[in-house]
Amino acid sequence: MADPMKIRASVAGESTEVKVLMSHEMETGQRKDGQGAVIPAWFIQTVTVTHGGNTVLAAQWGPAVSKNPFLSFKFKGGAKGDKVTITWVDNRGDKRTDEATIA
Amino acid sequence: MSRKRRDVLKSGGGVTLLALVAAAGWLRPGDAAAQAWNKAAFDTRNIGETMKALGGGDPVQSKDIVFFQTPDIAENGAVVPVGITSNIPKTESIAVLIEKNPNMLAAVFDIPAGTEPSISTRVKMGQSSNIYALVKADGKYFVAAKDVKVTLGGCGG
Amino acid sequence: MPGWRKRIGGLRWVAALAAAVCVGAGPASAQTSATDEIAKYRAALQDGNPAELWEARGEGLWKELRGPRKVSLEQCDLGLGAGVVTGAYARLPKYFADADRVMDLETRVVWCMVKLQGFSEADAKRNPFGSGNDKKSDIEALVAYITGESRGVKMNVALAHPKEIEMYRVGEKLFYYRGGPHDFGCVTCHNADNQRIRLQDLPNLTKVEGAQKAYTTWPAYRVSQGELRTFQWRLNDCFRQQRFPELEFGSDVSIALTMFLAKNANGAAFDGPAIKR
Amino acid sequence: MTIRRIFSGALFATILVGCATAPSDERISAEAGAMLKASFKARGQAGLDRLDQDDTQRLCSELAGRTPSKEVADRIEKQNLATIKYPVDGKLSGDWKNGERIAQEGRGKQYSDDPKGPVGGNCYACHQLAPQEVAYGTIGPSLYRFGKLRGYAVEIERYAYAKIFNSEAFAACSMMPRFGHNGILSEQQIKDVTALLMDPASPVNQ
Repeated sequence: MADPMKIRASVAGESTEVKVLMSHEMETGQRKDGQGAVIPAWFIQTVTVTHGGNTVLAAQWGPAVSKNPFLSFKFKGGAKGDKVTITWVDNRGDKRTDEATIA
Repeated sequence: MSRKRRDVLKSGGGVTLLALVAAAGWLRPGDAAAQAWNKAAFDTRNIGETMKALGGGDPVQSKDIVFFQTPDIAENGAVVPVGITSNIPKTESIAVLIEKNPNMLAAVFDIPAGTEPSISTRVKMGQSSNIYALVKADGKYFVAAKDVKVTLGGCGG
Repeated sequence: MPGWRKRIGGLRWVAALAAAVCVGAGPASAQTSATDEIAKYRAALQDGNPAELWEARGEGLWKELRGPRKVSLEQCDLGLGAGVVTGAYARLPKYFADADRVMDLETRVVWCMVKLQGFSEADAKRNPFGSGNDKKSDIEALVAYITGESRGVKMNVALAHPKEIEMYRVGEKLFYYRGGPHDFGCVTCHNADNQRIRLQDLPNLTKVEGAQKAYTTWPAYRVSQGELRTFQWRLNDCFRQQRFPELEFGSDVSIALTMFLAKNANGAAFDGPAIKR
Repeated sequence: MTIRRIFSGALFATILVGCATAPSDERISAEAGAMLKASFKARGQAGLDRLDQDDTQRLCSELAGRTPSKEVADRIEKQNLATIKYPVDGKLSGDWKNGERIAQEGRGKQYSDDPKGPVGGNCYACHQLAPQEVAYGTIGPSLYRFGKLRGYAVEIERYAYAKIFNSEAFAACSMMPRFGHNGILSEQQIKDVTALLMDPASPVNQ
């Protein structure tokens, strides 16, 4: 199973900033191994960030997003102590959900 | 802003746009179906194909799309920071495209109402190339470009 | 026909954009600003360092009951007493009486895995440098966690025990040792100020400032590899590029050079794990 | 502050406390030599014989970064000058386009490299050459307009060839590899790099 995400969420004024690091190979499917065989593509395809049941960001990614992806954005309406939940799903169907408390 | 994007997509990029968008499955925030991955769009190999797959027509160049934390020179193409802010009202989504990558589309971010139209992430670049920031706002498409040079490493890898 | 028109239109705007971004980017201006631009690139990466993923995994490994004896590493003595992690890295390498040897962090972690958890030495050292998801290195993760617990602590490596002094002096000799088909040694790239290889700045490791800047920013997440790399890795890969044979993990040469550089970095606050090209 | 000063401080402190007699420099050198043998393993094309030093490497290492005395410098330069082999066909320059590729290529001789090649000179790692390449290093001097500034005389061409072949013949304890002497680059490759420096049509001379 994939390693947990590292999520930071902090509120300043009415804006909550979310920064997340995900542990993922993001293999392009274009590289070859030492024997010349193509390493199959393996990458996160969708990312969903929710707060209080509402989606605050939805993303679709291709394999051009860097290994161990980083994402940062801001949304309005978060309060200290609220939970932010992030889910990713990759092209193998692996999935991971983690949450963080807004600081 | 309405959560039902379809209602908003009326005028703008031509008569067929609404149909194309619906067919292409351009992200709809807050909708579970948004989590279907748009294979057609990610498989495209040039900007024309990408636009078609995303359901857009010719985007309009816009000075209201701003790159931040995006370097002119990247020390390594495996990790190129890209930050994009759209100052265009009713921004619905932001896409990152890399002109000279085998598949141009790197990422699409759907921006629901209440989320700032500004994202920061990191992408791979096989070689020096333009990065395009494609913004869909109020059903119309806008674009800005930034040239990023990728340099070689030192002692022979 | 509409489709055809669209494609032409697409090409037209692509060309227009390409022309727009080319203005004012002649070779001369590109050259003078290259270093500044690389500095901006590095600054942009500081925002989120994937090394944190290794730190988190390493903390888990430190506390987990593992090995044939099913115990955690929490009683491991990294030099400041059993179980003390905070600040320990800033005092390494050091002489450990129980092993009668000067040890760096990696060697000490292996020691604890063997003595506390009951791993064989071969098993403990099996995978010092990870590669992707299928070959994650426990040592890299543990080192990320332990070094992270010294962030902000001033480097304070002692030359007290005769073996520590000897290690330092041998390390200095090795720093200047040139060999192989290219006549390379550490000294080739790290003996002068303000030099760079391609566009990468080379710290002058014969000066305090250079040693401090370099040593306090390892381990680091290397974006070129998508891996967290330790100081043992840094030395191993320097020797590869020097065209030497392979430096063995935890070998005395690796510890002597680490001692030389760590001691020279004394006084500077440790700032790792960092993020680097 | 230099490292030498810190160390002498530490040594001084040790003597004051009187807890150890400092080992001699010879003993430390012997220790370093023994440690080297025990700390490396042969891998790929890099055998343990690469740890053995020739006279030049040994003398330069002993200097510990200092400039050699005139006596040592003369000895090193004389020895290395004698190794230079000029092309039998008398042609010193080849194709600058190949020379540019060789100057860009960083691989060769590492245990991770394919012994069948490619092998390059990696000139851009340390030198500025063609102005189009902005990612150049500064360990060596800029070679931009090498021929244009010095003139395209055969003596200069001969110097360029010889310097690439064996840099130690002209600057004792130079950081530059001895590309010909140590068999890193072939005669043709050295000719091609010479052309990169000396051909009036080379981008280096524009």
